[in-house]
Amino acid sequence: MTVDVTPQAAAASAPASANVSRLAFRLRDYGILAAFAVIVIALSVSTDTFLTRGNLVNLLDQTAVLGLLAVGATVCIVSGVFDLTASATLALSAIIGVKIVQVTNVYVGFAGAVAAGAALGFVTGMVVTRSGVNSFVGTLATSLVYRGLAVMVTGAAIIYPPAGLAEDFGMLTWPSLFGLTSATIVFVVVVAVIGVLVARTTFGRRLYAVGGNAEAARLSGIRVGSIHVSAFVISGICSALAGLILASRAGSAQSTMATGMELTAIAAAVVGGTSILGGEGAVWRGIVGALLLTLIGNGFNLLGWDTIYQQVLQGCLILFAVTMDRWLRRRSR
Amino acid sequence: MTVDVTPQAAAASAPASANVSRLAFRLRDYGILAAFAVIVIALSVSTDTFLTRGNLVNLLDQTAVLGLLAVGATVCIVSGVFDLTASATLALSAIIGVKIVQVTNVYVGFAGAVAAGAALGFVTGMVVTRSGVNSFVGTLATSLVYRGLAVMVTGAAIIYPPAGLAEDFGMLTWPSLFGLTSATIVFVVVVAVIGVLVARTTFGRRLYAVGGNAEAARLSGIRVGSIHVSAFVISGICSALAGLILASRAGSAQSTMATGMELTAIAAAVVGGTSILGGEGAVWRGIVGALLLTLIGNGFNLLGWDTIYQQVLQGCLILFAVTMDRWLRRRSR
Amino acid sequence: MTTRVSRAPAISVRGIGKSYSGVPVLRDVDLDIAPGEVHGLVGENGAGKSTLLKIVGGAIRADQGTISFDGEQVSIGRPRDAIAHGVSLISQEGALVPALSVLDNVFLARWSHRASLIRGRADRRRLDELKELTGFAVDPDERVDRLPIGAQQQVEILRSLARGARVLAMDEPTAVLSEHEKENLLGLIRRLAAAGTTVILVSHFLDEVLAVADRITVLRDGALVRTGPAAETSPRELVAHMVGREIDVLYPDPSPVPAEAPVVLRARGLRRGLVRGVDLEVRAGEILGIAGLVGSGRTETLRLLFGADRAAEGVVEVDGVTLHRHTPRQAMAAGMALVPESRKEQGLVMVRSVAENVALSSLPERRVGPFVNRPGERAAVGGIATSVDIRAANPAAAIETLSGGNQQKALFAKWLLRSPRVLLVDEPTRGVDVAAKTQIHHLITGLAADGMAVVCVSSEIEELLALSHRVLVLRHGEPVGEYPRGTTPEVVIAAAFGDDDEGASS
Amino acid sequence: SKPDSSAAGSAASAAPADKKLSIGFFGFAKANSFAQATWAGIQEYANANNAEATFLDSNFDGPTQVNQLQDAVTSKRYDVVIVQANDGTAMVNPVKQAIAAGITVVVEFTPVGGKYDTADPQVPGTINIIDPPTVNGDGLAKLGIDACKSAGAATGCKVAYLQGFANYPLDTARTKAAADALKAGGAAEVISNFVGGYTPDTGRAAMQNLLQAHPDVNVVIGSSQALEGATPLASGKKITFVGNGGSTQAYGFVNDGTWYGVYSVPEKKSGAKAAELGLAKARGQSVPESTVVCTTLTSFDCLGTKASLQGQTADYSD
Ligand SMILES: Nc1ncnc2c1ncn2[C@@H]1O[C@H](COP(=O)(O)OP(=O)(O)OP(=O)(O)O)[C@@H](O)[C@H]1O
Ligand SMILES: Nc1ncnc2c1ncn2[C@@H]1O[C@H](COP(=O)(O)OP(=O)(O)OP(=O)(O)O)[C@@H](O)[C@H]1O
Ligand SMILES: [Mg+2]
Ligand SMILES: [Mg+2]
Repeated sequence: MTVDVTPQAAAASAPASANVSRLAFRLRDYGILAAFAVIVIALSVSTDTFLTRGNLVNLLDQTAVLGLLAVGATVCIVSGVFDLTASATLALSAIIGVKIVQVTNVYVGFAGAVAAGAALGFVTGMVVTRSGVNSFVGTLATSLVYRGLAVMVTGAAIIYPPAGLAEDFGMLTWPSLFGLTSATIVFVVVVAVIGVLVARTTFGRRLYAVGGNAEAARLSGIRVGSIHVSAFVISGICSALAGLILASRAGSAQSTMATGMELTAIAAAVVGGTSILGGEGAVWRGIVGALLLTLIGNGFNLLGWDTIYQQVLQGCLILFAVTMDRWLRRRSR
Repeated sequence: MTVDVTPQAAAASAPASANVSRLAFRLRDYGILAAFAVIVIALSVSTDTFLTRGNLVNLLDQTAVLGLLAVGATVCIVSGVFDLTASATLALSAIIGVKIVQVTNVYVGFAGAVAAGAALGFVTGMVVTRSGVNSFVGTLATSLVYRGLAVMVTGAAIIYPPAGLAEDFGMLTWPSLFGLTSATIVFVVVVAVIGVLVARTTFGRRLYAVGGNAEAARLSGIRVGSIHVSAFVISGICSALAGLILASRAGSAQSTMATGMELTAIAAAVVGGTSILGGEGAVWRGIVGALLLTLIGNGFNLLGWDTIYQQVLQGCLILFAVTMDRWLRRRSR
Repeated sequence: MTTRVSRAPAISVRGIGKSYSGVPVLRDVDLDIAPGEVHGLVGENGAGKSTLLKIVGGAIRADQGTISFDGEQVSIGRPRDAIAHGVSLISQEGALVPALSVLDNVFLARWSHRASLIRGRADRRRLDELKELTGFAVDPDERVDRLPIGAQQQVEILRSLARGARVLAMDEPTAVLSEHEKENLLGLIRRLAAAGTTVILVSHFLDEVLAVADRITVLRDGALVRTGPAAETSPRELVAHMVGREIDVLYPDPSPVPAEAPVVLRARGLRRGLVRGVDLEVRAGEILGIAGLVGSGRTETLRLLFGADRAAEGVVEVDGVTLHRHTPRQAMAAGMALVPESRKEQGLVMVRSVAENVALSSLPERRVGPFVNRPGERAAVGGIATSVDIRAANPAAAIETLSGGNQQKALFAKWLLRSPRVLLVDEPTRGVDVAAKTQIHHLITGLAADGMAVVCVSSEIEELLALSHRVLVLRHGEPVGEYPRGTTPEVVIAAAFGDDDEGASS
Repeated sequence: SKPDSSAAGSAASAAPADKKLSIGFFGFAKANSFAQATWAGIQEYANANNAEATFLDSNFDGPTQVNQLQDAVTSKRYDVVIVQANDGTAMVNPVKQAIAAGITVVVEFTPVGGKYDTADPQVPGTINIIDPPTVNGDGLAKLGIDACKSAGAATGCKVAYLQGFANYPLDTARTKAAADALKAGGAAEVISNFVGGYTPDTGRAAMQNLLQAHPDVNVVIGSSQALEGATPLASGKKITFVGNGGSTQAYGFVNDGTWYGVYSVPEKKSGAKAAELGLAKARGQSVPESTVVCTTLTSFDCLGTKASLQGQTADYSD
């Protein structure tokens, strides 16, 4: 592939080769999908339960929580920050949601939880941008604070919605459109909205600019701090929604919810092909990463292999997927 | 030494102001030590147990494992990679060590564990450099494989040295020079060796160059891949030593040892002031970070505060330390 | 021109001062620039030009002083403020977002949109107009980090034009442009100024500044030493003001190559990507210049020689040692050295110190066992730093705190420390001041006189012709001619364009 | 140098009966309702018996708990420590240090040491009041076999055992004990390669996958938290459950017949017993060094069914 800038060359050879190169350019970016497809096909062939409607519904339902967190992680990583508060924010906002349900109703509670997630994301963003500390350690410390607050708010106990509202509180587990669970619907809608936001809007472009070269972005008049804070707010909202799904499934909330899941979310984003260096990546990649990780676990169960081999094979499959992605990209250079 | 050859500048203002700036330049790099000192002083004043010989011996003993991992993490981060296999390598090499003890003796077993750590580090390095995959996800996948192998080797059970060797196997818990535990001595020696390696040797220079700008390093004739592999080997050795300390304390080894500690180690490195972007940082910073994290826990335990506030305060203290570090650096710009 | 002076100045700075760690880099600078004026800003490396420009552009904050636009005092603390006042800055370091396309970079933070949704097609049209205006040809969809450095510079220029700024502050915009593109840009600057845009131009090409500027300011050691109309100034005077004394800025003549000098570097059939079969031979003591347009494959040829990219075909021979599909390490072992064209990406480790960077490529030569011989290193770095005149407050300072030209000198010094057999230099004097440029020229000819073989790529055709014994012209990655010493620039440029399509770039 | 091991374990001098003693409880996590039940038992007993108790929260982290106990020995704050170990093998060393420092150590619920089939002390000098994981596994299997019978599938019964954490030695020991006992007890097929974890969400995912792979399963055994997530997926199917952990929710499911039974450790009683034994030993009395919780503190060996739980209330809720 050549990307000639000389007009003469462009006149001579560009049109044909440019089209070819454009295509290669497009294809090489989808290596991870190819890897994903390989695994899906392998599972479809080797089990007769994988490719059933029921299992696919389950798979999406199982992906919803991790997928939401992966979307939040992707937005943050693209903009050049890590959000290690994700799972703590998840727990604290779910707890706040339940607390609000206790005094009002389920809808207000859910809205309150999302608002709490956004507010916590905002606080995280302010802490990171104002202190000037690297986001990795800044959010790590903040996440300790949030977990601690969750413990304090709940008195280290499990909290429940009032008995009369318990059934409605579980609404995110109910089946909905096309037989998908409500949690899946929430997930899909959020992905679509944030996907468009990141890929198509000026805000999205700013996100990439800030993550790719913060100084260049600043020199172009972009408020780097605000963009980072916005990324944390989006991540906070995703976390809160993930927290509501978990709480709705459990019928309760507690301070230890989803411990450690922020890292699985980052892993999902990166497996999907988003660069941890920032400035590159996409929301759909986070989803593919989350699906891939979920799929591997799901597949194992369906194949009925002994758990003793599971981790080794999981590791190998992830390596396979990311290496395949990498090589497809490199070959077409 | 000044390279300034402009006669005017040199004659007029340079000497005095240069000295001042040299001093400021030096001081601003030690902000994290200042934060550390503040916390130490606060603890010494508010408890009468903190500044006792016994507690300091304990503190170092408690820091040994995290400190070793933090040194490994620092070396990797400086060279521009993450090693998320650290805790899995720890577990697997400790297990291999115990297996060797079972058929030979304690010394051969310990040496075997260290060799295993180095070999695992080498494998990790080869996987990462050959696949071309980002080290974050490459080592994440590799760590699953190592944990899985640890499960397979142990059959998911705890393994022990033979009864006759059990006592000797615990030798790293024995008191040694100056009343410090043997684990502490191992830790101090390793820190000193790796500290010198990184700060004073040509290998260290290459490490920084590769982490700071891999392409410039490559064009300067440095084998970037080998440097990365070496960093992983060093990290593997540190992990194996940390694993031996843990196994020696527990009198056994198992596949779940130190789960998640690779992240605490990275946190320690970063809290100490090593940039996750690579090319900057120092071994001593990793140690200070590990000491700081251990200290905060230790202080709490000694103060006897209600643990419900512990996490919140831990988070705040870490934020305080890194923000102080950051601000001291910025002010003197 | 007299009418301009009577109006309020477009920019007026008063008493601007700036220090880093107590060392002043700008002292009490006063400057007025009239609307529609092209103002040249010159000075030695490290004189403070970029710093002054960055202050006007809001990239950094001054310690003292005030800035007024159109007679109105403003507070500029952030780039946003400057942009709001119609100032657009092209900084010397470059400010591109690597993974974004040319299109997104040109309109960075100014994308056409409807209800926040990006309208790529509108931007594409705007870009086409700008390309027509400038004569630049860049692919709107290519990621900017895949572009050669000259094209990246074009993107930066397009961006600052896209903002329709009232004040254009350009820090060495022409440093990596070819002769032809330079001409285009200077013509454009004249047209913009005639239409009322104020331009501040920093450049080390004094003839270029003299040709386009209305007035010229000279900075020395952070102080303004002279401002005056360009028409009344000669290059000699400018240089005298810049360095504080009269110096000779003539190109040195390379010593003739002895007839019996052996061939040290030989390449046969180098091929990869755009480079479609390059053969060359350089004898000991000879300087071979490579000329061509931006994107003609000059940089790529040097990289293939050095093994920075692996050639698809072809062999390189150094002193009889044959290298095939070699690495930079093997090239270095065979005695080659490459001063790359991009100091930020390929040359320097920005976060490390000056001393570490300079010593990096010759680490094994100064060690005691595994340890770095630090006194030895200090002496070696100190020596070379003096001979190429690196001005750093402290060799332990991070190299990113050096001025652009001093970074370039450090990059050059790094490779000289190895005393190679074959020196490959790509734009060796990019961003270097007149005096230091002469110093580097003397160095190159001196090294050649001592028997080194040199291959030099430079977009500055005068420099290339003056330094080289022979000039090889590349077009579309193929050698199209070789010219002996004494050939005129016109001939070489014509060859670079190809007779058939001269001027087709507009 | 090797320490003189004879010095260790030097018996603590007995505290006078009227001295107020202090207890440190090193529980799994404050945010864990099970540990809260233990804590309630300890606190009640301590308050009634001239002692005060403190909960040290390790938040499920093994190394943190090790440091906490070490620091407690340094600060000499507690006369009695009750250890609910996150990582039984890692706690061996600090427990030895505590014993050497003359502190009375009670090991509660999980063993300190790596043997999972005994309630005997694995560190000399400790008092153990535990529920050995293999005993737990056997009990779950017994309930599982009974559940098969109650479901009318005494022969050809397909039982799924959802593991806790995958490949954790303690879980592995329990899983193996349960799976072996289920096979021995006549289950036609035992599926033990699904990981149910300890939260409703992980249980839900495991159950989804289980139903996909084995739609004909008869009995599902797993942690009560996991089964809470799994149960709604079985509505309308002929599947019954056996939970591990006697929470309020588990009792509810058993009482309304959704679950066949629950393995229910009387955790509050166990906490109180731990405090009782610890204080007694610190005051110079002699106490049994090993107590199996289920046989000692319940009349039904922790095997809770609708019948045996009649009149009982749960100690905690999930
Ligand atoms: N961030 C910084 N920290 C410390 N010193 C700095 C920093 N930035 C610039 N300097 C110093 O300020 C002085 C002026 O630098 P500046 O970049 O303005 O020079 P310049 O005139 O643009 O030179 P050049 O022609 O080489 O680009 C130099 O001595 C440089 O080392
Ligand atoms: N990473 C890349 N991907 C695709 N094409 C590239 C890449 N790097 C360079 N090219 C193309 O190869 C050609 C040769 O570039 P090269 O840098 O050698 O030219 P040059 O004559 O040195 O120009 P310049 O002065 O801009 O560096 C250019 O036309 C460029 O478009
Ligand atoms: Mg400059
Ligand atoms: Mg070039």
